Amino acid sequence: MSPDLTLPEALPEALAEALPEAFPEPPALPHTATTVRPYGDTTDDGMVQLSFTLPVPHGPRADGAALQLARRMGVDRPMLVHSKPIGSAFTFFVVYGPVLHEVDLDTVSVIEREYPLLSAKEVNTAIGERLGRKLVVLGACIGTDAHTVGIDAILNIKGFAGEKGLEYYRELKVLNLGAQVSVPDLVRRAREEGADAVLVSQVVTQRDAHLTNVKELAAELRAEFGDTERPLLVVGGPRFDPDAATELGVDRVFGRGTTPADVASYLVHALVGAPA
Amino acid sequence: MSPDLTLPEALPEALAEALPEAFPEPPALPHTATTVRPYGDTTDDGMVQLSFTLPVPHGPRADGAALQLARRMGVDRPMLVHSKPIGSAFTFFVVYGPVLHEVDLDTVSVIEREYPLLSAKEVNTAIGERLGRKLVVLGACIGTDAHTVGIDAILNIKGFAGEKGLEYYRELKVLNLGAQVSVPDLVRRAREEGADAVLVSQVVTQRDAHLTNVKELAAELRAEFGDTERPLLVVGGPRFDPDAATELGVDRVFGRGTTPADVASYLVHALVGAPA
Amino acid sequence: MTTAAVPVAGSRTGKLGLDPAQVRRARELAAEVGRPVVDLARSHTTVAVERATLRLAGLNGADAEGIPWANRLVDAVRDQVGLEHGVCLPVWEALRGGGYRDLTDLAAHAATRTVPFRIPSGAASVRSEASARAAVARGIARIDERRREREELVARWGNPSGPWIYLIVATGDIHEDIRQARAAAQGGADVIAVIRSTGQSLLDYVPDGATREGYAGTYATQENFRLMRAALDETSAELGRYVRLTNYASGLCMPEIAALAGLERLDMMLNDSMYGILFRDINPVRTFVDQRFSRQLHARAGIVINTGEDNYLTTADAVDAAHTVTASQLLNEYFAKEAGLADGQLGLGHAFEIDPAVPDSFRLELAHALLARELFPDAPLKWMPPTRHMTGDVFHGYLLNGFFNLAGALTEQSILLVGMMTEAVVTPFLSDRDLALRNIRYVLDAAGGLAEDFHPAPDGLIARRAAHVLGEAVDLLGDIRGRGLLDAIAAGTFGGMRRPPAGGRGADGVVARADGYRNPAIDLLETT
Amino acid sequence: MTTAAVPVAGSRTGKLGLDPAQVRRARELAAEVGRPVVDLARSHTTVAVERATLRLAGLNGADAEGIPWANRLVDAVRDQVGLEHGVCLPVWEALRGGGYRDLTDLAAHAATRTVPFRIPSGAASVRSEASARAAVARGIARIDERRREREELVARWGNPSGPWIYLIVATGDIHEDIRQARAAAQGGADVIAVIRSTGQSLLDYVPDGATREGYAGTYATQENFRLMRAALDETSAELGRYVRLTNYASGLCMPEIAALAGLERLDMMLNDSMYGILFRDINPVRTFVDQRFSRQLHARAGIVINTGEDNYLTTADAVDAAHTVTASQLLNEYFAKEAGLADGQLGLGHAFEIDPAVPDSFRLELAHALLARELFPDAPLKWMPPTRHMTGDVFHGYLLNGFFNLAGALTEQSILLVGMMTEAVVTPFLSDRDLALRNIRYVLDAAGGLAEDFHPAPDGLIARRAAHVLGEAVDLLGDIRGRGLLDAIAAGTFGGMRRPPAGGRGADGVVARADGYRNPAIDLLETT
Ligand code: B12
Ligand code: B12
Ligand SMILES: Cc1ncc(COP(=O)(O)O)c(C=O)c1O
Ligand SMILES: Cc1ncc(COP(=O)(O)O)c(C=O)c1O
Repeated sequence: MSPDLTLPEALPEALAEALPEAFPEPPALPHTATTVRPYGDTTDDGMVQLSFTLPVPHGPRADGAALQLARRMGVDRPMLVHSKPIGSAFTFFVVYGPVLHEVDLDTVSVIEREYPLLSAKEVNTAIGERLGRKLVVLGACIGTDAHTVGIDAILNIKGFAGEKGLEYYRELKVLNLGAQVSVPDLVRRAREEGADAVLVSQVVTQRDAHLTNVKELAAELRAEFGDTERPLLVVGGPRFDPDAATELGVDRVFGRGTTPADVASYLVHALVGAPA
Repeated sequence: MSPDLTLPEALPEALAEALPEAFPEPPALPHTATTVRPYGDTTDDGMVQLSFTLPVPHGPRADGAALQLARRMGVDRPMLVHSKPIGSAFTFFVVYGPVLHEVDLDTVSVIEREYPLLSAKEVNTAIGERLGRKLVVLGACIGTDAHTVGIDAILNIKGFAGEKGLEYYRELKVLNLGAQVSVPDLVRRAREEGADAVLVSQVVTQRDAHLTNVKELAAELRAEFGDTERPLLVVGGPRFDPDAATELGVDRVFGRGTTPADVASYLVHALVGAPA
Repeated sequence: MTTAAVPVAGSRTGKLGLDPAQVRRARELAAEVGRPVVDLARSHTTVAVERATLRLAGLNGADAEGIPWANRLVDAVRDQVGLEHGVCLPVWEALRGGGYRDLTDLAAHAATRTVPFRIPSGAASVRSEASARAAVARGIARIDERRREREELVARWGNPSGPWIYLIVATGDIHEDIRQARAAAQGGADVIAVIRSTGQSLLDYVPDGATREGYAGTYATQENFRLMRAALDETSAELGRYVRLTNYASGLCMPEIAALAGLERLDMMLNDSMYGILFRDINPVRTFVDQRFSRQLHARAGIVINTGEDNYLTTADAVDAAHTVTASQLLNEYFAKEAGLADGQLGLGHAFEIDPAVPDSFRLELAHALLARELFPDAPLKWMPPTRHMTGDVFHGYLLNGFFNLAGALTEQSILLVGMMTEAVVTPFLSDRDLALRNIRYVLDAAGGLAEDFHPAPDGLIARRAAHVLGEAVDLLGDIRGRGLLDAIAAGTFGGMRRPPAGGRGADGVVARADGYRNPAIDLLETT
Repeated sequence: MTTAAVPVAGSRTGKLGLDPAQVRRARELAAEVGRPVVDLARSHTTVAVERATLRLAGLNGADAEGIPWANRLVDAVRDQVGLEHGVCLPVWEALRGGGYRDLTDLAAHAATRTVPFRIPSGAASVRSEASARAAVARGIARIDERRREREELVARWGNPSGPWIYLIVATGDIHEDIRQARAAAQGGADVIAVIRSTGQSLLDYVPDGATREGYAGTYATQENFRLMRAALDETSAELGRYVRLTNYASGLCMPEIAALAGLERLDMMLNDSMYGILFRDINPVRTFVDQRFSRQLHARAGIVINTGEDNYLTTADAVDAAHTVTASQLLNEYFAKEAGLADGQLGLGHAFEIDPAVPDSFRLELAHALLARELFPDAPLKWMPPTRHMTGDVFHGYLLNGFFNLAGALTEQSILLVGMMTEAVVTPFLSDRDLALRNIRYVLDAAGGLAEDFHPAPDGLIARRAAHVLGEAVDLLGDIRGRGLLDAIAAGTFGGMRRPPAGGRGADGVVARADGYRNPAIDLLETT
């Protein structure tokens, strides 16, 4: 072996770079503390994974189309790692690559709970003391949606994730109308029962059924009660964007993993005011 | 039952719409024949699937950030369907949603084979008749890359996907230098052997090793031979963008699933000219 | 019969060492529980049964508002003379008398309330019944013909070699469904199920014509059946493999849809004795009456039914409620056989729904699946993939579906409904279906004959669990025998849903049969 | 010893009914094939062995150019007096004579070629050897200490309960590696392997200091070892579970890295008798000499080695070449035991690499995996996930990895290297690793004691396949015994790679030992 060692290409520089920094600091944060990019295996590498189908027969043209789409989505140097024909008219793709976009954490709209999480006791006390009567809650799945498990999880005593449902709260009067309730029926019942809040679940989202149904309900409630007199309108379901309340014309949207206490606390906050 | 039937909400209109069209045509193509959008379960619904990690602790803020990123990528109404902490500093997401971008098939750059696919016999005949000597092909994995299976698949007799490799072609003289060949060594051997074509494989892509190595080789070959005298430079590997030849300074880029015949036919096309 | 080709366990049972006396006891109890319900079915009719009878006699189509003529006619008859005697006597009596061109013409007039209906008696009654019988017999002959056609096509193109791979399409648009069904068949699906729009089961009529406007499913209509069957015949020919078609004989129009399925050569039908009661809040008596007639039609048509026990596990816990699945399978078996279905037509349902966080969940699934296999060795069991514990983690979902497929292979299930990784997200994308097919293909091919190497340790977790579940099912059936099935349903025994006998939709469509009730369709189905 | 806690099969074998005479024959042949190679190792030294010895004696660090002092010193000695007598005699002779502050000081002078080296004889030789021995003994004592430390920590924090879950980090930057390793441990990993940069195995020196510039892996340096071990100790304390650390004693610096691993309390090391030859074109003799010394160090340090048979199946077909894996495992076992490793330290490698398109591929995998399990019942086998047949279809890859995990559970493998769904795409993302952990957790928990229900049918596909592979391995070893291992390697027997004995890198670093060769490290390792 020669005294000055034979080194493979490109290594000495790499090492030289590494050497001075005997015990370097952990990697620097992205250039501003509030801007982040996706993390594949290195800070700020921007790596994302993407899959989709194009209605184009399998072949180089389809591959080129997939790469073009990825680039339009902001993926720099997309790697087309999988492309498979589906039948004769479609191709399915998997793409990896670094996305150029950043997320500005400061402008992220966060639906953090804007109210304190209360225990059942606190909820009961607040209603008892400040409302002086039971709060009436009317629940239903509207339209042709028959997925009651979500609304039941919120309303039924049995509850969800170890928490009892709203029926368990002494100061709440809960009426669960169940599945496939039509909008007119629900509005009528809200009137009859003098509901303080209407809680509606929508699970089927195909063709935006959930959005259509909820907007219709919001409009009918307004038409029936006027905007100031109407009951609070709360919608929930796994595929709602929690940010969409205004767009839908409702007061609050709850998404995946909501617990009964989240909802009870919100009702107190919105209808009764903060506890003493 | 009442004579006029009680119909659930929203159905009669839907049905009414459906009725006139007793036997309608298959769905129309997207608005121009050359523009397509991703296909989830309906033409032009634009649905894509996306996953990535953000260096943000799990929680509503992280979820909001993920939705922001999806929107920046052009996903309208992104559905955040999964968000899971990884350690304490990261969150992993799965997002579905319709992407607003379209792909214009007319502007897709397609690296279709721009030359005819020849049989071994045709290749041999073309070289024999028009070059009058063997074509010299030099192959290697450069840099510290030791993944020889890909270049072996192209060069070794054993070949790939049932096709014999270039060694099998009577009129090709193939020299396979194997793994971890340094750029200077390869340039020297190209000179010594009078190579007509240099075939280089790069499989490791982390930190863009493949791009760096190939650009270095292209520059050195030009420096050594001048641009007109230099051997044809062909690179291959599973993660190359076949479209990147110009950017890399090489003559042709081969990607996933290349077969020996693809390469032999290209060599004839580029170095010998089309067969009679 | 064609259904014999569905892979069943036959003699390959006995891994669990079930107690034969216990198995016998379970069946006896199921019969005792079911018998009074059959009596109920035999002593009532429903608007849907009567409409189905008219459809067999050739009454198709709908008026300009989309209301089917069958509804128009039955409603008119009911208004005037009630349905206690069945729709046939008054209808053919009117037809014989009135100079109407045909049934449709009669229905159109009836809709304007200009037809005077009456219940004939004596010779008139005999003649009306004979005409009705002749008309209905043509419909049944047509069903027989479609069945023979299926047998020929299967003989020509052959059956799948392994378990039948069953896939759902659910776009809401029959034409997108067809595109997707074709792609699925090309990708390896053996059975295509067209899911129905969310609202259809509560419609008290069958929509008419081709439809493109369903939510999360496509309306079941005769024309949609026809279009899809034709498309699949084309694809079957292309592939040299008979691709089966399934839909739902369920909801308020169960018997009518069963009739249409027979007429349009559908091959399997979702048809459960209790699903509508539990999950659609349909009146229990209505359901049991409709069910019996629809099953008689399925029996005739050579259609394999699929029962819906899997659904219980979407609302009840799959471990706690495992025995309710077994008990319900035994009941479904009893009702099915009473209606004339053969073992080879009993696609009893069960599912892979144990919370994956439960330790040994996969072994417990194997125990449940093997119990069903060994209790019903000759039935083409239908094995349903995980749904409830699927999440937005589509990668994990893909894995879970792979283990579902493996459990299916190890316990030799007959019909594998293939799970979609997007179960918790959206109705399946085209690509989900293709990936799912690749998943099951890998599992079936890679596992090959692995069932041969799978031998639950005697007295191990699997054998103990299976014996325990069977014991619980026997206890439950014993309890139900005491109180009656309707009462048990009211108490929330199945799927945790409480449904009182008098409640539920469609109750007003139930009619107690009079002594002079006549239904030539039932007669023909029971006697020819 | 701590390694005893690696789960092994112990007495739970015998599912395959292997012929004991055949098994005995296989081991005898392996010994006959290996013996001449051990003789070769005992009669040569290499620059790397000598450098490792100096490192044990405390020679750390590098000069301003990054060239380690160990290299500087060995090269200088070799230039002047050759290495036939080992580096110790001339070095300690010079140290004793020359007024150098310490080894480093001597190395610095030697680098400027100002130190006159000579081979001492007689009493001088005895004295030099004794000083060298004392210095080296301190290094070995340090290794012993680190081993005891590991035993204490494991006793305090405990071992994983099931198989050890083994995960790779490979960012090239030790600090990113640390972030990712911590997240992986928090997610459930029991063993973290830091993959090395593409180029390192061909470096004839060990880089110095913390590094952030590797390609597809991070340089193995003493400082990187220290940083990662410290980080994992912190995480272990946090989790109350001892998280192990692995690296590669492989390539041109195999023995030095083994020494550093012992000194920095690494827990397992990739160390194979032939990997460097086959996959890095390193000279065969160099490899065998380096290997023996590195294994003696591992034995002392209580480190579990992992052999590299899985790699054969990345270039050769996993079915055709299955017996080459078995033969190589038997050879690795022989070499390892000869070097002093206990059964509990033999992490023999094998892999799930059969083309998933092969019918019954999963059953064949089970046959191969069970064969290894039953041939080496007391070894902590290391089961490697699919790589070659992974594609860009990451969904399918995730499923395949699940079946790999299941095969591991069913055949009770000890160390499960967890596959990444992006195997065909990139070195793992943080999220790939987390998903992979979720995959294996599901499989292990859901399958639970399923191995209890897995009984390959006697004379079924699995048993026949295992017997066949063992038979082929015996034949192969018989053939190799005839021609010699070096010749067999030259002929491309393993992984299809042809490597002649005189070829390959690092050949010039091999030196035949003279009669007076002294290496106190080897003496100490063999005698204390
Ligand atoms: C159980 C189930 C059923 C059961 C429903 C039983 C019942 N009584 O609810 C049965 C088997 C009957 C069923 C049938 C159908 N289903 Co379904 N079903 C599911 C399944 C497996 C689980 C849903 C569930 O129970 N989740 C558990 C609950 C607790 O979660 P959740 O609903 O998200 O509720 C939580 C939050 O969202 C929130 N929340 C929900 N609602 C509300 C309301 C308020 C006010 C608040 C504050 C909070 C809140 O709080 C809850 C607790 O955290 C899902 C797939 C899946 N894994 O998600 C499909 C799924 C929902 N079903 C689907 C479909 C299409 C159907 C059918 C329409 C199919 C068909 N055409 O036949 C039928 C018909 C049903 C109908 N008419 O609506 C689709 C919907 C697709 C879409 N996005 O549009 C899904 C996603 C499956 C799929 N991928 O195809 N289904
Ligand atoms: C086999 C293999 C190995 C073998 C290589 C044996 C050998 N002699 O080649 C061994 C086990 C030694 C190995 C080691 C390592 N590997 Co490796 N290995 C693979 C594996 C499993 C398969 C690659 C392969 O053989 N593909 C089959 C061939 C036929 O396909 P191909 O290369 O794409 O070639 C085709 C085309 O691309 C094209 N083509 C390729 N080259 C050329 C050239 C020309 C001129 C033309 C025309 C066409 C052409 O034609 C071929 C036929 O169609 C991949 C994972 C995977 N499944 O892809 C990882 C992979 C390539 N390895 C990887 C890594 C990181 C390593 C290591 C560096 C890990 C480490 N740090 O220890 C080591 C070190 C190797 C080194 N110094 O380079 C990474 C690379 C990550 C990245 N993208 O940067 C991968 C992707 C795995 C991973 N996800 O981590 N590896
Ligand atoms: C037996 C049965 N019928 C019907 C359905 C579907 O519901 P619907 O009747 O609302 O279409 C299911 C759902 O899986 C079922 O199992
Ligand atoms: C035994 C052994 N050594 C080393 C390596 C890694 O290669 P390198 O030595 O290039 O880091 C492997 C790869 O899997 C291996 O199995």
